[in-house]
Amino acid sequence: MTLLERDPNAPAAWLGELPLASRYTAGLAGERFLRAIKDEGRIYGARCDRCGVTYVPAVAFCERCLNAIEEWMDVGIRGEVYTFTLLYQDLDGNRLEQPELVAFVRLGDGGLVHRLGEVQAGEVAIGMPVEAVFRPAGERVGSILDIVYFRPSCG
Amino acid sequence: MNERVAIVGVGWAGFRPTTPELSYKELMYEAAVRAYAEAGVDPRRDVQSFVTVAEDLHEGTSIFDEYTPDQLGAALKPMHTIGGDGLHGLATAYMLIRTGQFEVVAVEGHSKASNILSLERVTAYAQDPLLNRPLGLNTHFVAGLEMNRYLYESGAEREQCAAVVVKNRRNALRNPLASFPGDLTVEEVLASPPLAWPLGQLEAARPVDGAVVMVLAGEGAARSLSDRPVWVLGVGWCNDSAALEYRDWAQAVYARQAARMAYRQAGLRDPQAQVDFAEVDDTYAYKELQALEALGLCPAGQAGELTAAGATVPDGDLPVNVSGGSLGIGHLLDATGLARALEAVLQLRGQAGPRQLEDVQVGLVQSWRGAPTSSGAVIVLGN
Amino acid sequence: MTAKILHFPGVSLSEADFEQGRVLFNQDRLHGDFAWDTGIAIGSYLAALRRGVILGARCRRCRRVVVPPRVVCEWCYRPMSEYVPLQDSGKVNTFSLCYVTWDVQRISEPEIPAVIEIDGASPLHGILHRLGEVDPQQVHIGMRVKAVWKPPADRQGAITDILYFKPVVEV
Amino acid sequence: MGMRKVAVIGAGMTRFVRRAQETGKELSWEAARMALESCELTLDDIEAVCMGTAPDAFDGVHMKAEYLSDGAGGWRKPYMRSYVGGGTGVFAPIQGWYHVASGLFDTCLVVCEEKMSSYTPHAQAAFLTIFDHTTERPLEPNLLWIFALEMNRYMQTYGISKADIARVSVKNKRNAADHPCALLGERDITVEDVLNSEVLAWPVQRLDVSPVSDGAVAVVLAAEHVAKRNTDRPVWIEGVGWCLDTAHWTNRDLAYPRYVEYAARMAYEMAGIKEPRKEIHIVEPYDPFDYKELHHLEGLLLAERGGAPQLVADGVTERNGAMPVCPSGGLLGVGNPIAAAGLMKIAELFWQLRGEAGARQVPGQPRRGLAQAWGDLMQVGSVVIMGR
Repeated sequence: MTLLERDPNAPAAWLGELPLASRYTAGLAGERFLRAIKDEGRIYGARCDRCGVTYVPAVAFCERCLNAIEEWMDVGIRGEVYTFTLLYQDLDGNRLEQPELVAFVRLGDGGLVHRLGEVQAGEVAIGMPVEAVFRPAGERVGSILDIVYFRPSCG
Repeated sequence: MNERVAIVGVGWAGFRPTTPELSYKELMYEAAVRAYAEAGVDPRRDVQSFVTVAEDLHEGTSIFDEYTPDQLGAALKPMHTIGGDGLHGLATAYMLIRTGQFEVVAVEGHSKASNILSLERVTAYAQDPLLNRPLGLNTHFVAGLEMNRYLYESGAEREQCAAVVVKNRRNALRNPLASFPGDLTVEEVLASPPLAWPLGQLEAARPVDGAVVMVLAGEGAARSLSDRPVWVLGVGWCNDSAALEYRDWAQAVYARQAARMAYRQAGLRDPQAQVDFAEVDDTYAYKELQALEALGLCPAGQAGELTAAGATVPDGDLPVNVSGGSLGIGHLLDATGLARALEAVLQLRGQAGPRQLEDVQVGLVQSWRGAPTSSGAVIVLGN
Repeated sequence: MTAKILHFPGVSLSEADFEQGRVLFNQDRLHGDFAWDTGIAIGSYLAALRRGVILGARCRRCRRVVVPPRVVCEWCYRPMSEYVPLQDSGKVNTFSLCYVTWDVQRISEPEIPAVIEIDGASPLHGILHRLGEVDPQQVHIGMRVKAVWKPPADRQGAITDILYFKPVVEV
Repeated sequence: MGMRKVAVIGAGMTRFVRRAQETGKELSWEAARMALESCELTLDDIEAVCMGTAPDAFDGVHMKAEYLSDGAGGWRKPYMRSYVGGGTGVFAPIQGWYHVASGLFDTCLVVCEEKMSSYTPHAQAAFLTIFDHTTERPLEPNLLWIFALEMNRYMQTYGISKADIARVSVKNKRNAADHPCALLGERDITVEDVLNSEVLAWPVQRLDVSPVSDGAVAVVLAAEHVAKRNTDRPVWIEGVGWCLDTAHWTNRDLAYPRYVEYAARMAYEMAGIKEPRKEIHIVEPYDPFDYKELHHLEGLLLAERGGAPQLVADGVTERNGAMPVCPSGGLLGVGNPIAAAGLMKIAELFWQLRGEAGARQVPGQPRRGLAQAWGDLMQVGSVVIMGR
């Protein structure tokens, strides 16, 4: 479609990058939510009474009505496997020798995406009760990784 | 105000795993020249507004909209970019024309996926930076979680998802724009290595390069520009919860809501009976089943069985992804919805060659923004 | 309404809040690696740079020579007619004396970015580059400059095959 | 049938700060909620949501509009993001306008957010990636380069001095002292302060530049019948215009923003404005750098080419002058969280035209205002005209 032609000596591609280095604040709700994990080993939810939804992780606002949420509650560290997967690829698209067992654990009307541990993939089922395993208190930094994984709980 | 809007020209370029001979601008140009020639318009004179759909991190350029105008003939004209799928772009053109301020609008979408060396890392940067990204997981995990819950709630089976792959890649055999045609069996698909169990490697669409341009016009202009305008009967788009933690894992709520909006405009009360064919999201095989249910094209929980029984093959009751879909054509990133709409336009005009469906009047097109999002768009097209 | 609103939201943090651990945060990096296809026009531009030539293109309809080359004219939308090798000299259209690098480091000797109208291209048609071998205080709009190239063996087919443009000493 | 009329009926904004604790979602929510409360609507009353936010690099999230959607009120609603670089903040309400003017929706919430502080070590470095990846980025350009190059060309072409330009910065930073959300309001700043500030990229000095900021702004748009039911004082969107010039910015004259003129002409025509200098009573042009305000007044046909500095020198553009320009304090004073800064100008016109701008109120009951933003590689003009 063009009148111009490509120079046969043209370099095929120009290599470069889009460099991004980011620092994310935990935010109004995240600050409190992650501090509770770090300092208390507790998982907090927040309830919008108008919409009747208990958000876990706790949030500053209700996405359904945009009202501010003031009512925070400890939802415990036990939930159930709502769905799970066995992931065979890493972030570069390479095949993982050891697949990762990842679940969405239901807590309140929300939950947490996290790894499962102390369990074989074949033993996991939707609905299975699990509990959060925390890092030792002194090693926690206020991150979602302060929870090492969820493991089967006896109920 | 223009009540009715039609697609009066379509053009494409690429549709291959790599397109090393063309820069992204030249790929866009090739698609645009085809579309303008087909519509019989000079973009400098006749096209009054332009829309591109693009995401910065797919381009490797911040505020990528900078680089959109020249190759589309849009310099010094009203042009803007939508951070969305090609169907969001079509919906935008539809709105622009309906205001009455514009008669002719062009929409462009493209993929240079082959130029993104770290596509999986880029995609992972769409995960929540505090809650999800620290886990360091390839974003396919979202599809694995979704598929597992979808199978659990709907009763669909892995074999039925594999049947989607078999169908779409067979359909691709009759589409020269498809990069991944194939004649596979359900057993072969099921035997492919797992990607995010229960999701298998062959159940995930692979990215390709390509560009699509469409020219839309209000009713008056459409009738003078085209003998076969394809009418936009309805558009809809929707976001479910942004957070993985609060969304519906089993159902494509965004597709259901978007379809309701589009059906209302199109006056479709019984889409199952009124839609002749559909081009829907099959980024992952299970998504096609999930979409058919969300779109009301089959009763909840029955998409799998119907697919396995052949209801969605080209000569079935409701042909789905006759083009080959993303599994057969390849996934065109932000241009994916436009690629599906392209098939619908060709089918409605009777220009789909060896895969032409008989007597089709209404086509449905639906698209998803991809993992980890829960958003998408729907457009209903008709003769 | 602003007159009635007493409290506006927005919590302002200081750098010390981060350094001293008063707020929680997460850091991340993206290595977005790309291999952008150079294609017809820019591929040919880069190949020409390797040969020590600045390449332009002509639009016959608009009677215009542009740089860098492109396959279509953005004003008349006709395909560009032909490539045109340009001079490696030109004049400064505009310039700056910049004391800050791209990653916001302060420097004492300024970088001198300039738009240089290339000889052989149409008026006002130039490229972005840097000036060198010049007293910053002597740089002015309209100044004649010429490209200083890397040695042929070091050229890669890149805009940086030109090290910078330097003033042409008028004789 | 004529075009559907669209009004602004509510507005809200966060403070513009250097580093916000809120996440981008939370900033969006704060602004959106305030906008809804200002017109006593709930999210249930909103039929569609538009998001304006500029490069993903700032917030550090790919497809960032998807991420921000819940904060903006997009939950299970038609929600779409547009961008035209720095022009986004005035484009997003245009996007909202066509949502409503199309007849598809009667109400639309428009939210603009930017959290620039997420980019480390400094948000300015993100601008490297707005340049062409092959022909320009290898030269390691920064954002200051293009502003400095354009400013120098503008000064040279019309013989404008640095002092002429510095007056804009002084005016806007003083105006911003009356804005409760401002980051850099300074009542006592002088032209000498600007001229003596650190040279960044000559001719650009520290106080010629607006500050990198975090913030969000939201407005509520409504169709005529909804607007009239909701309020006695809707502010109508009378005209919109936008224009994108060629990406080949080194192939055109940088002394004059033709793309702004084209966008303005589109908006004037729609608004039926024949003599903009008489018919526009308040102007909120884009002022990320002080010379840009002058440049834009000329492109908007509100000053002769090269003539804007004289208007400033004569006091015409003061808050109590004949044509107040940036009574809000602009980006130079209030702050520049890119997209949010543009929508701040729309919010300012809304408050000014309703007589609700408090200490910033322009005297004389202004009837009509114009907001404009600019962006990309000195390439985009977006214009909205609003009137009572």
